[in-house]
Amino acid sequence: MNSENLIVIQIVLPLSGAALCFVSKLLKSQTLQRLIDWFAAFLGLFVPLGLLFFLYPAVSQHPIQFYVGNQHPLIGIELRFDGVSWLLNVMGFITAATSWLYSRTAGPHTPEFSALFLIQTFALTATASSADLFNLFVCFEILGIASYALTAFSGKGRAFMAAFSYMAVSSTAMAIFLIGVFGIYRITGALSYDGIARYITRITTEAQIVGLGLSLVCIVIATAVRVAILPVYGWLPEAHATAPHAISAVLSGVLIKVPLFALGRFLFLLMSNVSAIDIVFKEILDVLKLSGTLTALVAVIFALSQRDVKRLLAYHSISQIGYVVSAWAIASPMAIAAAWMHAFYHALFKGLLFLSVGTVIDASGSKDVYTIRGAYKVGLIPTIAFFVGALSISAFPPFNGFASKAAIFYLHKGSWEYIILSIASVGTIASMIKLSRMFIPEGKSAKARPEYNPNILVLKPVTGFWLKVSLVIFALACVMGGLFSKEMGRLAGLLVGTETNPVPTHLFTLNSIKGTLSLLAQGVLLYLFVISLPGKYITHKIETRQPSFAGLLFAFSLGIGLLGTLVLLRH
Amino acid sequence: MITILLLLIVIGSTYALFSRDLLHSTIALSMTSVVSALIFYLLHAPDVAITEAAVGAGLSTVIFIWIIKHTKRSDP
Amino acid sequence: MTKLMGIVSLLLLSAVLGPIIITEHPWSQNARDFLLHNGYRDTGASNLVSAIYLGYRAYDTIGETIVLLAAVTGAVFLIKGFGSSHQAPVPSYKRGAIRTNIISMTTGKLAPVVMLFGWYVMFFGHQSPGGGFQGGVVLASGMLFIALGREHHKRDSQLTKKRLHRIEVLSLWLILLLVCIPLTLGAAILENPLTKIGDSIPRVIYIIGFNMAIGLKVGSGLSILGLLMMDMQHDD
Amino acid sequence: MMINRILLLCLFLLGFYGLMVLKNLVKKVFALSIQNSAVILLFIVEGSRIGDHAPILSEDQVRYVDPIPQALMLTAIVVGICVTALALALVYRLYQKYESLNVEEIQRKANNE
Repeated sequence: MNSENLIVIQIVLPLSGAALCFVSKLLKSQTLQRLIDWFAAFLGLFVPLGLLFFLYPAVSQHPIQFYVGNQHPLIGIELRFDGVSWLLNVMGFITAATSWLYSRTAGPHTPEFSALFLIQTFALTATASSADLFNLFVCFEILGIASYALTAFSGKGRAFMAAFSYMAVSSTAMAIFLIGVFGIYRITGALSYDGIARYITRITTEAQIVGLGLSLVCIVIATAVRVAILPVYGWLPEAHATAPHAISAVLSGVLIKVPLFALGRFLFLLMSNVSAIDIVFKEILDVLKLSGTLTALVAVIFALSQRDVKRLLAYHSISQIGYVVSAWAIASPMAIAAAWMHAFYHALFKGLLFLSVGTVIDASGSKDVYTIRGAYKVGLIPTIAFFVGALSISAFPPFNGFASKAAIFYLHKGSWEYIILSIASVGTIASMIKLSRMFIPEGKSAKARPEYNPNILVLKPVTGFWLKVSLVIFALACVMGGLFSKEMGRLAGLLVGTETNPVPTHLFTLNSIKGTLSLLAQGVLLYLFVISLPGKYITHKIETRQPSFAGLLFAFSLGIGLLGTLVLLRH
Repeated sequence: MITILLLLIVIGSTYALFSRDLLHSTIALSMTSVVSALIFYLLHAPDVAITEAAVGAGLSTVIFIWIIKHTKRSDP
Repeated sequence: MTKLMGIVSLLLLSAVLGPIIITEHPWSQNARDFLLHNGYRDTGASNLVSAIYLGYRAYDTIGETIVLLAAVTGAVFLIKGFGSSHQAPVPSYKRGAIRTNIISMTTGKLAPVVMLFGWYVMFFGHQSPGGGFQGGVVLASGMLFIALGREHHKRDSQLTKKRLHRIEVLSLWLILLLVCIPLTLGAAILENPLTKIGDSIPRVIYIIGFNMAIGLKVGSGLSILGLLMMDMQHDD
Repeated sequence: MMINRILLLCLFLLGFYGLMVLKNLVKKVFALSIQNSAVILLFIVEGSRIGDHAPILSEDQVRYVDPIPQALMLTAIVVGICVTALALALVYRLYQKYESLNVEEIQRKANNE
């Protein structure tokens, strides 16, 4: 069983899990149905994690590049399983497996849910290792269809509207992606990255350069919609806030990152050999770096002004993906390793936050951060889980957020992004303080507060074995990630192909602790400002801004117009 | 020849989008898929012609008429 | 206001998409010439589109079938809803009383012809235009014709949705089996296994097998969706 | 020919404009499927410039059309119809809950829920 078959088996396994779930849908008896669902999830989510450890030795030497079914390179579909895909699969399977465990007690139990969940995982692994343009289009479509259907599973009216606007924006983006594929295939005659890269070195005429440059712009902006950075993130808050909690964890944790690294594989491979359109790549990456940094700041401001708890967390996902994109766009191997580390750690602590806050919401019935009080009554594990997640997202030393954010700040040393990203992390701390208001006991202080409302919600401790197991797994992963961040950094660096460890060596020194404390102080100050009267006026104005459907598409055309004119002005 | 048919498709689509009665726009849309199936046949793409005819004219018309039956037929 | 936004975005889009679509570029021919010479030798299918669709790029077709599976599952689950579809007030005239004899007669007689055409398109996908997916869609419309053709009350006896669900799951497992069979013969996944056995068995059988499995899968999936949409009044 | 490509660009822009400006949800789904068919037409019209025979191998030596865009567009048509089916299922549930097909009305009702 050589490693090529192992890779395709690892992709097909979640698919066979989904097929098993469909078999369980036909059965009558409940116990048999649940048994087969469990076996399907074991086969589709946990076995591939094991396969990954078999694949590690082969991947760490050299990337495995082959054509599915040994077909001819000119026509066949190229798969490239290198270090980055191994890392993406680790992130994808861990987050999916743990969120699926959470859904055994809290989330939807129907076999269709598990089947679509496993199809979504199949799409994640397929996107992580696909190296063919049209295959990337098909994987994005499977990813999209599965997440529209899963978002609508929560049954709420807003979820259907959110799923519809997400579907409209990304199927327009996919149509423009196809036009990009058309532009590239027409000139290069090949669809696999290898063929395109080989042909790009031979283009000379001006018309070909403009045609290829604009097709690249189409492909980049279509992927940017799925990654939800600055101009085109409008669909994400509504979709992640109304989806079931397990799905919000996977959507925020993995689904907005895998397209970014899949686009990275395409762009970085094409940039590796010198060609006439290298300037276009540089421009696109500069614009992405700028938009990633601004996303981190703008999304935190929106997050600070939300009343709905899950929308606050959804805006946080956009700001954290802004960090990842600003690091990824530097395109050096160390930058990719740092971007992956933050993406993986974000998947862990964002999953933790979504699941623990989701438990509190289900127990209390309300989603408003100002009315929920005494959330600690929900139980010891969800409370600890929430605080572990909140501390790691605000980058406190022992937890994993500290290491990965330090890695990203180390990359941006001495540039203007450093300042903007640190302002954004101050905003993160402030919004986490705002979020932890839920855990204040209802005592006198709550009654004195003006917006005290009579029907304080009586919170009962939450039962559910698998709910607690998933929260414990995520919390442990966050703590271990923080403590062993150096080894994780070396692993990521080795797999991406750089000796330098993205995690800076002076991690736990005195001045980094001092830096964190100063950030904390500014965070508290910002929080006090948000609570004060002018702050409340501004946040109310931001929060009640109507998300218009036409606005989403207008932002999309602005994005594509900006990138396109950049390329056109050059030639 | 292809240009005339493409012009027909553009006109059919504009009528489908801006007509008041959704049933008329469904029929206009299935007309455009039949014409595009004809274009595929003329351009020596029989596979795509069968698919476009079966899906465009057959399936999407059925689905659109079902949604009109269960929601409103007139636009504003 | 949105009209203004619409016009501005049209200008932006035409500035970007225009040069890609409108400028004249010579279409690259190396893919076509390669297929001309050894398309038949590799896959055994004389219809080059089927050779690509099920031979060289079969991985895309698997992905496409999964897209259809996810969409049909999601749509059926949404339409059936959480049991709430029955509360929708169904006025009496919608209960199929309007199905006159003409419809029952014509669709009843036409159904076998459509089904026959569907099976033909599915089976001869490798030589004549057609293939798994087109055959499946024609089969699904044939099933709807059968459902329309019978009188209103007798329709549910044969075409219970349970049997269609079973066909759908069976064909999904058939596709997975076809994907993994080459492993047993030492070939890579999705590689034509018959190349390993030598030239005694024509290679095109692997493509015909795929055509059948995908045709059954698409046909049963879309029939379930169509039947659900047709008789919204009473589910099984 | 140039005029064909200009018409295809207009068809795509029509779909985008319709998706953005029209208020009725079902019409937005129309616009989605128009966009999709515009891209499919583009691939096939451009792909069949280099030959004048359908890509089915026969004995006589003739210039065949490029089969690859046709194989790709089979998948794109399937994806288009799947997105349409799922979108209309969502529209059906939205109509059941909010009794309206107007996007702004639905968003207003959803926000003050």
